[in-house]
This record gives sequence, structure tokens and C-alpha cells, in this order.
Amino acid sequence: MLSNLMIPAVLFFGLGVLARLVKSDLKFPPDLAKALSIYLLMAIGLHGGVELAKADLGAAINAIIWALILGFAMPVLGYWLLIVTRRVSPLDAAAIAAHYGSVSAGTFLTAIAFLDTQGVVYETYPLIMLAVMESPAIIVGLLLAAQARQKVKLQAGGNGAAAMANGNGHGNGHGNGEDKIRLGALLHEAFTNGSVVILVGSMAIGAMSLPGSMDKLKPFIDEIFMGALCLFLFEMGMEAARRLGDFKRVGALLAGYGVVMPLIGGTIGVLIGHYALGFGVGGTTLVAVLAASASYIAVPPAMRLAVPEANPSLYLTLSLGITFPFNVVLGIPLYHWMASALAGTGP
Amino acid sequence: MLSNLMIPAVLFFGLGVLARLVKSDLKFPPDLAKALSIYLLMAIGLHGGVELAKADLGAAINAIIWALILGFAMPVLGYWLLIVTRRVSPLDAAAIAAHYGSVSAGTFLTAIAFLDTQGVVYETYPLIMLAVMESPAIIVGLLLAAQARQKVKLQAGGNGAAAMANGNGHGNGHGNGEDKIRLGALLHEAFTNGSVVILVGSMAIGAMSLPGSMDKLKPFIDEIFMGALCLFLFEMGMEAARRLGDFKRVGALLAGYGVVMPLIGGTIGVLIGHYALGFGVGGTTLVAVLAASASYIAVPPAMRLAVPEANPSLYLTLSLGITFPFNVVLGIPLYHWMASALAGTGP
Amino acid sequence: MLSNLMIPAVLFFGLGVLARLVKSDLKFPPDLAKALSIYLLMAIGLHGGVELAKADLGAAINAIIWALILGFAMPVLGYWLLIVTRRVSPLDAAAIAAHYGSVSAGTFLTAIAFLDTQGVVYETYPLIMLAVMESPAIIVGLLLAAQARQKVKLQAGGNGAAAMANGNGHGNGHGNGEDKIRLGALLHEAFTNGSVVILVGSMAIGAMSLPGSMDKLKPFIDEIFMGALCLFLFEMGMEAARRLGDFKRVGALLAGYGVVMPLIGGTIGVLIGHYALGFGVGGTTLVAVLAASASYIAVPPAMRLAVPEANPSLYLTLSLGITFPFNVVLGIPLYHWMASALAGTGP
Amino acid sequence: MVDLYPEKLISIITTSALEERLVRIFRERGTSGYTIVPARGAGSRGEQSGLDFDANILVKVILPADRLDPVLDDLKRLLGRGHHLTVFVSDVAVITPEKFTRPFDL
Amino acid sequence: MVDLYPEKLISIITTSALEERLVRIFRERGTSGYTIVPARGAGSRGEQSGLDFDANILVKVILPADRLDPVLDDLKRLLGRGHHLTVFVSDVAVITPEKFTRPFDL
Amino acid sequence: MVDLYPEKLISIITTSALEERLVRIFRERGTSGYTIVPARGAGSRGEQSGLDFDANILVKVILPADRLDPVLDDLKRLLGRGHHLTVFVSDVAVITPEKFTRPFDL
Ligand SMILES: Nc1ncnc2c1ncn2[C@@H]1O[C@H](COP(=O)(O)O)[C@@H](O)[C@H]1O
Ligand SMILES: Nc1ncnc2c1ncn2[C@@H]1O[C@H](COP(=O)(O)O)[C@@H](O)[C@H]1O
Ligand SMILES: Nc1ncnc2c1ncn2[C@@H]1O[C@H](COP(=O)(O)O)[C@@H](O)[C@H]1O
Ligand code: NA
Ligand code: NA
Ligand code: NA
Repeated sequence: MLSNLMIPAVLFFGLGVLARLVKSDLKFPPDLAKALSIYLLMAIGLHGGVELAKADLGAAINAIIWALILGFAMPVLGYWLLIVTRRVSPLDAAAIAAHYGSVSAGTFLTAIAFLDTQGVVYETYPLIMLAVMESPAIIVGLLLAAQARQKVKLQAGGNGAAAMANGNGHGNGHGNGEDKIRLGALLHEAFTNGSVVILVGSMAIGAMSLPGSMDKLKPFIDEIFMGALCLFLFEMGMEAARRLGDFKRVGALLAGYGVVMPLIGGTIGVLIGHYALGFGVGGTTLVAVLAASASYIAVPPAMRLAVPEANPSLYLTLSLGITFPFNVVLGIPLYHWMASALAGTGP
Repeated sequence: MLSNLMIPAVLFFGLGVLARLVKSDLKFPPDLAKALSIYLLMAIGLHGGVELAKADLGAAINAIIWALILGFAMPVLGYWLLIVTRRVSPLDAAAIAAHYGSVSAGTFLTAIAFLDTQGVVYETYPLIMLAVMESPAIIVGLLLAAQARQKVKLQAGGNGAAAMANGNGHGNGHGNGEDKIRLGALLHEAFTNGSVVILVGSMAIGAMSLPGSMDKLKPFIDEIFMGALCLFLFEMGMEAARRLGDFKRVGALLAGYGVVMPLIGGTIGVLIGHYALGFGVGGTTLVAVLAASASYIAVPPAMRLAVPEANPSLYLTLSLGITFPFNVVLGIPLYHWMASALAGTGP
Repeated sequence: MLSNLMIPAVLFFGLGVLARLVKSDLKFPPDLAKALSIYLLMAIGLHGGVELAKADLGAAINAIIWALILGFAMPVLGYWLLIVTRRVSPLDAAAIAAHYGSVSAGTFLTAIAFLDTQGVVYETYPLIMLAVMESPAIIVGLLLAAQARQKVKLQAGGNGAAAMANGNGHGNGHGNGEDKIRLGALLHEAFTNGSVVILVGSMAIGAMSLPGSMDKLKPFIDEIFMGALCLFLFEMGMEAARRLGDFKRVGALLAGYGVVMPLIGGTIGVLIGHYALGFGVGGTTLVAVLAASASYIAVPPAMRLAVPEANPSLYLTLSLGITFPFNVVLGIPLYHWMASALAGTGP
Repeated sequence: MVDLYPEKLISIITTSALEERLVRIFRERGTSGYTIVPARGAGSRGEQSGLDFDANILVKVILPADRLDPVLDDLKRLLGRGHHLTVFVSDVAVITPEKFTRPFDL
Repeated sequence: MVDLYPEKLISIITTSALEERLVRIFRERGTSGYTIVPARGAGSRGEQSGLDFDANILVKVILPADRLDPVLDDLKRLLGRGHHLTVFVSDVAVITPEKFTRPFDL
Repeated sequence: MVDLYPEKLISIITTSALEERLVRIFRERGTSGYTIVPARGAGSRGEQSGLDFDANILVKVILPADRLDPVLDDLKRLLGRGHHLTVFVSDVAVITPEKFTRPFDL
């Protein structure tokens, strides 16, 4: 299990964390991380598209359905957990929960690097699931936030109305009309999100392209992929460590949430991967990673827009500073171990 | 012919257009497009240089001469067409025409990807022509603008002089003295243009380098080329679609110009490629692409400087929003078909 | 020897210089150079790490010791030379000297490209020396500056104190207390410098990673390396030429220093490489390059912070505008020739 | 002496996620244009590193004093909904006042 | 009419190497935040190209007038040590004055 | 109290293609320097996306009030030739007035 830590991708993540901990002046150009994530999504999408062209339609639809179930159920579960433990306001809870319903492509790719190194084969369907799961959680997050606002308003009574009036007569924007407009915008945002467009688009292109013409793309997709992933994780390690420092601000209990959620998600994912989808150890591990990981690229801007009242430093600290490192270092080998155990005892 | 649409490069262009049409929030870092275009010019230049080292001097000079003829004649033709149809002011006409005399490296590279996929071989001389044709149109554009200004001044009479005087006594800068200074600057600009420097420089380096030392560069030039082109066209698809929206501002007739000019240019190019240069189907197609494509990288900044009175949203909409997509999707296979037809009936 | 000039990497450097000399409008996005230098350090570090895992510990320690000796001695020598010739203020001298004690990774990589092209093998130890030598010179620079400030204060007497008082009562910050604080900060800066983190981190990762997992990184490290180096040197050629223009500002004698220092350093390096370290022609050449080259990436920001009184245009002109081109074009083949001569007559 | 005419400059620092929303306001309120610069920083909710998902923008709009209030009203409305915007207004002088009266068309 | 309240805006142009030093000043002096924009330029020591090792930053801090002097004092101290900073102060008006009294926590 | 001295700040928003032309003006008019920030935006001629061939710059120059007019004259001349520049002048206060009287040398 320790061998996970000896993969270059994970080691570069650690180097990034270390660089920040020793307060190195190392800085990546902000656009480099963006360029790398565009490349990584494109490469994984093309790769998946080629495979999916050969895939079984029934199995693909099954995977999509379970991805939707996960994408809708995880944030509801996550929201409920937060409300029950009463650590954050309902609106913060809605925004945080949305992150856990969505996925982290960086974690997913690290898991693939892990499986490759271990020589474990895996199904391609989790890749469609990755694309599918980017969006639903954003919608659930918005619905939860609308409900939370309603609750806040009821609690606050005339009080809240006064505060709203402050907003120059426009403040009463949280009525149903407003929310409907926003839901439309959000649905649009959820499905035309940049990551979704690259991933789904590249998958379609990979599936549609003439085989000969894809050959020329192969080295771009395959050969520099691992290096680009290492660079990306290097940078993300620095970002994660920057957020780790906000740990104290978040509080121990909430920080614990950042570890408990992936454990719950990972367990659910392993069960779905194994029993519901019938995947092997590799595919099951990937489903677990999808359920366990929290978005930190697509969801934060969506929440800034849709739930501006929520505090970004809460959700970024949890998803990027706690859950992401946890999954990269401990979660992935753990889910793999769980998947193996299940496969050993399973049908 | 539809098979063109199944090339990943073209599909990524389409994905970019689509991303913008569905109003996705996808954005590439502006510097990524710049970095990709530097890389693409460098790679194509090195590649061409190696080939050209083995080329025939006479044929090369012949290609250069025809490139110059095209570069000078196309903008004159384009200007005349615009003036005749009276859709834009003479200065706008001069600036637009300059774009059509120059070339689009992105279109050229897409054509190469198209020919490669079809297994069509092509001569290397069009590459020198690409480098040669970057510049002359800029000069012609300036000369046409100078003439247009003269015309405007004559028409406006004392009126114009008053408007100039407004400019605090310095306004009478459009006299011959000024224009001469600007011509010098423009000639300089035309020949030291960034794209020209990379392309010609890389060609020279490719031709001069010791063969052994070029081997180490091969993977960089060859293997990631197609992927980088896909990324570049992805981004350019988004830019093209952004301009396409300005379609209404340009007007239908002028938009038609953006389709007619490449058709005229492509036809002329096919004839020159086949009869004057004696190229095969591949080379002839490439010459057609050179004549048919309009610059949208090198020429716009040059026109902003040299013909500031012209409206950039006109020439960018035409070259980037209309002619570029037309060529990538329909033009290239059409010119290829024309070249094939000619070759079938030719000598 | 001229064959050095026929390496693409060197030719691209020349193309960059030329582009600036003809005043081309070519500009690289600033972040591209940064991204390339991150990649180059990562690739060379990983490469070295894999090799070093197989290396001899005693030899490695010996190399480190000599790297430290060079790193501490070269700036002292450089400072003394500047003070003796009295061309610059003591603080400028301290800042300049620090650059010559450190190293230029760009020059080092060009030397490797040169050796590769010539088919000369080389030891891997110089790579550790590269990592080690990034830092000590910064510390020596700070110590020299502290001493210089003391000297200036003594010379200026009450005069200086008055000037300081100007600084609103905080101005007397150059006392020992301040310097101690700054020394701590500088030591930290020296060892957590971004370049050091990437280089040492990548070396460690290369050495620690499971062999199988490194295979996936190979193409990223090896195949696009030369191309990335060419792009980097292209950009650095432009930067060097921009500084070359400051030649007149620096004065002929000081400019001469930019050529004399690498000659002295190169000679010392060849002697150490051959006699003290017992390296072959390749390794000896690389040690010479380490001693002869001057930092222009890591040290300038450190000097801006630590010796703000010194003029950056002096040290950037010398290290980037004079010594860097000298080494790339003439120095490397010269040191190689010296190393060969010594090997021919040596033990 | 060059003639100078008074105008107002609104500067807004906020998350890049709000860019489209702001542009819509400028269009609706008929400003003659706007300018955007990428930024990072820190404020009441920690550091904003400038990475894609955590980037700021600095937005500048010049407009005649009599058109200031409608834009500020819209910005207040965004603030009222919980969005974080750092807004400040300065007095500036321009040489081409007519330029800032023509709405941009996009 | 939207109410506007006077504040001060400090703008600083300097080398990116000083960023941490400046942020420390802002934290110690209790500003409510700061904003940084990458820049290049030229001045008394030649051109600063914006390349990593030779980059400038443009820093903006809004703060109440009565908190101006401590920050300017610290900047003067940096100037006194030989650092190059282009510092300028402007009068601005804001719609949310209370925002600029709460120190950012980082 | 820290002493503050009045200066003028010229801000220019225009296409990056004009950068060299502007720098020449600043050199000829003896400003002590200039600062450039990459920008994008929209105006009378549509959107300027910030891509290489369609990028804006935001230029800042601080200078003594008595040197303002020559620079503005030159900018008006550019405007007169058809170039698009958004120019605005603000009053600023500085702590090192002598700095802005020494021409930069480049
Ligand atoms: N006092 C300030 N001066 C300048 N920029 C600020 C200030 N306060 C906040 N900002 C900027 O506004 C962003 C959001 O801060 P806040 O609105 O406090 O959450 C920060 O990331 C800063 O870029
Ligand atoms: N008068 C000025 N106006 C605007 N920016 C300036 C001015 N003088 C200097 N700068 C900026 O400050 C940096 C350092 O210049 P200096 O402090 O003169 O060494 C330059 O690179 C410019 O970015
Ligand atoms: N009112 C305005 N406020 C801020 N920036 C503007 C304004 N009008 C124009 N600009 C900027 O100036 C550029 C050119 O616009 P224009 O001069 O109107 O063609 C635009 O791309 C914007 O960046
Ligand atoms: Na998840
Ligand atoms: Na053409
Ligand atoms: Na050295």
C-alpha cells in the first residue's frame, strides 16, 4: 500500500505540499495550471472516446444512471451530515455539499496512474461517469441553497426583510422568481461548464474520428500525459498546502468532515462499482474515487455565482486542502484495497 | 469529402465553435494560444527546413516569385472588389484587403493534417510560400490606405482640413512626409513580423543544423504536433464563433465577401499550383489554401498601427469569423477536389 | 569547434538575439519562459535522480564539497576583482559577484546538448553540483553586502547617519540586528529557492520512484526536452539581446568583466573537474560550465530583496547580456577543448 | 493647454465568476465600454490565488457623472445578494468627453 | 442617489520580489485586503520586462484615511533601505465603508 | 504625518500594438518611467479578447503637473490620426516627488 507513495505523480504532489510548507518562493504561472488541466481533460477524454467507441451501450447507460444517482445523492447526504453536526450555516452547508457530489479529475487521474503502476486493468465506463458527475451536484447545491434561504428567511422573520430592504429595494431578490431565473442559469452553467465541454467533447471526438487520424494524436495523448499530470499535481500540492493552512479557521470537526466524506463516498462507490456495475477491481476503485473525491475546479466558481453568501474559504479548504490530499495519499490505495477485498470475497 | 470533418483537428475546431454557441464558460488562457502558435510555427518551420535543404533551388525561387505575385495581387483584387460593391469605406477596404493577401498558418496546418489523413503527399515549397506571403500584403495594404486617404482628403476638401486642425496642429500628419516615415516603419514591420521571424528562422535552423542534432528535436516537432494543432484549433474555434456573432454588424453582403474571396483565391491558387508551379495534387491544394486564406494573427496588429482609421471588428469578423471557418470546414476539401480534378485532366 | 554553432539549441539562441537586433515585434508570453524553465529543471532533475540512484556515495559527496567550495570562492574572487578595478560601488560589486558564484541552468543544459551532439559521455555528478551551487553564492553575496554597507557607513560618517534619519526614524535599519534578521531570511531564501526545490525535489523523486512508474515519465523527460530547450533559448536570446543594448551603460571595462569571469571560472572548473574530481572530458566540461556561468534567474530576485541598493541593470546586463551569450557561443566549446587538452596530457 | 473634462471612474475588484454579470450591467446601463485586468489578492475570505477557480478581476469603467448612480445601484444589488465586490469611484479628467457617452455595442 | 464615503487608495508599483514584504505590512497595519496585478515597465534602472526574474507588480490597497500614515511609514522605511517603489495615493469614494475597517485574516 | 506631494497620473487604455509608440512619447517627454498591465475589454469597436492579435494594455505614467500637457498633446495627435485610446488623468499624491522629475533612460 505504501507503494502508492512511490509513484512520481504522488511524489510531485508531496513536493508541492513540501514547497509550500518550507515557504519556498516557488510559484507556477496561474495559466500553467489551467493549460495543464485543459490538456489532461482533453487527453483523458480522447483516450476514453476511442475505448468507448468499442463499448457496450447497455453497460454505458447503466454507468450513466449510477453516476447520476451518485451525483444527486452524495450532496444530499453531505448536506444532511453538515446540518446535523451544526458546524456551518445552511448556505455554507449547501455549497460544501455540492463539491462532494461532483468529482476531482486530478484525483481520478492519480488513481489511473496508481492502477497503471500496479498493473491493474480497469473498465472505461468510469470515464463517462466522470463526465456525467461534473454537473448534477451543482444543481443539487443550488436547490439546497434555495431551501436554506427559505429556512433562513423564516427564522429571521421581519428581521431579515429589513436587512434585505437595505439592498435598495432590489434586495428581495431571493423570491421564487429570482430563484427560477437562477435555476435556468445554473442548469445552463452545469451543462456547459468548461470541464464538461472539454471532457465530453474530446470523448465524442475520440469516438468519431477516423482511426488513422487518431494515430497522429497518440503520442500527444499518451506519452506526455504522465509528465503533465506530475506537473499538475506539483502545482496542486502547493495549492492544497496553501489551503491546509486555513485548517484552523475551519475547525477540527469540520476538517474531520473532509476525511469522513471521502470515506463514506469511497465505501458507497466500492459497493456500487462491485455490485451494481459489476466492475473488476480497477473499475470499482475508480467508481470509489468518483464518489469519494470533491470538485475544486468546476464547482467553486459555480458556487460563487449561485450561493454567493457561502464562504469560499470553507469549501476550498475542505475540498482542496483536506479531501484532495487525503484521497491522493491514503484514499486511493484504501479504495483499491477495499475493491480487492470485495473481489476476493464477492461473487 | 465529408471525411474532412472527421479529422480530430477539424472536430476540435468545431468543438470550440460549439462551446461558444452554447455559451460555455470555457476560456483558454490568452497566452496558451500564443504559446501554441509559436510552437506550431517553429515545428512547421524546422520540418520544412530539413526538407528544403534537399530542395531544388530553381523550383524554390519559382515558388517564391509566385508567392510574391499572389501576395501583391490578391489584396489589390480584394480592394477593388470591396470598392466596387461600396460596402465599406476606402480605408476599411484597404485594411480588409491586406488580410486576404496574407495567409493563415492555422488553415495551412489544418490542410496539412487533411492531406496527411488522406495519405496525399505534397511538395515542401508551399511552406516557403507561407513564409514569403506573410509580409507583402501588409505593404500593399498600407499603399492602398495611403491612396484611400488621398481620395478621402480630396472628397472632403476644406472640411477635412478643419477636422485635422482639430488635432492641435499636429493633425496634418497624413501628408507625404508622414506616409514615407510610416512606409519605412511598415516595411520594417512587414519583414520583422514575429511570425515571419519564427517561421523563416526555424526553416533556416532546420536547413543548417547538423543532421544528428536534429534527431533529438524530432519527437518535439513530430509527435506532439497534431495534439498542439488540435488545442490551437479548439481555441481558434471559440474565437471564430465569438466573431461570427458580429455577423449582423458586418451585413450579409460583406459577410458574403468572406466566402467569395476564398473561393476566388482558392481557384487562382489551384491554377497557379497546377500550371505555373507544376505541383501534384497535395502541393496544389496547399497553394490554393495560401491564396484562399486570410491572416488573422499577423495582419490585424499591423493594420491597427498603419490604418488606425479602419474598424478592426470588420476585418477580424471577416478573416477570423467567416473565412477561417469556411476554409477549415469546406474550403480545404473543395480545393483538394479542384486540384484532383485538374490533375486528372491536366498534363 | 564551429560545429557548436550548428546545434539547434544554440541556433535558436542566435535567432532570439537576431530577432531583437532587427527590432522584431516578436514577444513570448512571460509565463511561457517560466513554464519552460520549470519543465527543464524538472526533466533534468528526474533524469539525474535516476542516474544518481546508481551513483557512488563517496564520489557524490566529493562533488558536493567541491561545489560548495566553488560556490563560496567564486563570488569572493569576483567581488575582489570588482573592488580592485573600482568600476562599481561596493554594494553593486557584492550583488554582481553573487551572480557569478551561482550557476545558469540554461548554459548547463546547452552544454549537455553540445556534449550529446558531439557524442561525448559525461558523469552525472555535475548535476548535483548544479543543485548545490544555486544557493551558497546568495549567502556570500549577502555577507559581502553587509561588509560593504559597514564600509560605506564608515566612509560616510555622520553624513550617512543623516541620510538614514530621513527614513523617518526607521532608517537605521542596517545595524547588526537588522542584518541578522535578514541573514536568517536569506539563508531560508537560499535553500527554499524555487529552482532549488524543483531540481532537488525532482532528483529525489527520480531516485525514489519505482522503476516501472518512471517508464511512463520517460517520453516527457526525454523526447520533448530538446525542443523545450530550443524554445527556452530562443526566448533567452531575446532577453540577452535586450540587455546587450545596456552594454554602453555598463561601460567597456565592466563589460570585459563579463567575459573575464567566465574565462577564469572555466579554467578553475576544468582544473577541479579533471584533477580534484577525476572526471572525464564530458564531466570536466560541465564542471567548467558551472564555475563559468552566472545565474540570471534565481539570484536577481534574491539580490533585489537583499541588496536593494545595488543596480539590477548592472548585474542583469553582465550575467544575462554578456556572460550568458559568451558561454553559449564561445565558452562551452572552449571549455570542452580545454578539458580535452587536459585529458590528453593528464594522468 | 489641453482641455480636460470631468468624468467618473468606477473600479471593481471581484471574482472572475462575476465577469459576465458585470458586463451585462455595463451594457444595460449604456457605458461606452469597460476594461478588465486579471488580479489576485486577499480579503475577508482569505487569499485569492489567481488560479482559474480562485481568480479575481479588476474592472474599470469610465462614465459621465450623471450615469454613475444606475451602475452603482446594480452593484449594490449584487452586494445585497451576498456577492463580494470591492467598489471604488474616482474623479478623473478626460480629453475626449464625447467618447464616453456612446454605448458600446456587443 | 447612492451614498458614497471617502477612502484612500494606495497604489504601489515595485518588483515582485517585494510581494511578501508588502503583504506583511498590510497584515500588520490591519488593512481589509489588498489586490495585486502583474505589471512591467521602465524606470530609473532600465526596463523591467515582466519575465519571472524581472517582473513588477501593481498593488492596490483601499483604507480609511486615518490608517494611511502607518502604511506609508512602512513604505518609506523600505524606500530608505534602497528598495525601489513607486507609491501614489488617491482619493476614492466607496459604497461600503464598513468593509474597509475589518482587517483581513490570512 | 507623512508628507504628500501632488502629481498627475495619466492612464491610457489602448491596443498593445501601440506600446512602442507610447514608450517613445514617454521617453521624448522625459517621464521618469511608465508601467504596463495587460488588459482586455470592449468599446466602440466590439470586444477585445486579450488574445495576442487583439489585446489591450493599460498604461500608467506619473508625472509633474507641468509636464502633463506635452504628453497629452502627443496622445491627442495619435487620436487625431484615428487611433483609439481611452485616456484619463487623475490627481495623485506621492511621498517621493523628486523621483518623478528624472527622465528614465532606455
Ligand atoms: N482593502 C482592500 N484593498 C484592495 N483590495 C481589496 C481590499 N479588500 C478586498 N480587496 C480585494 O477584494 C477581494 C475580495 O475581498 P473581500 O470582498 O474582502 O472578500 C480580495 O481578494 C482583494 O483582491
Ligand atoms: N513615472 C512613472 N510612472 C509610472 N510607473 C513608473 C514611473 N516610474 C517608475 N515606474 C515603475 O516603477 C518601476 C521601477 O522604477 P524605478 O523605481 O524608477 O526604478 C518601473 O519598472 C515602472 O514600472
Ligand atoms: N468607458 C470605458 N471605460 C473603460 N474602458 C473603456 C471604455 N471605453 C473603452 N474602453 C477600453 O478601450 C478599448 C477600446 O475602446 P474604444 O476606444 O471605444 O474602441 C476597449 O477595448 C476598452 O478596453
Ligand atoms: Na464525489
Ligand atoms: Na491569402
Ligand atoms: Na558560476
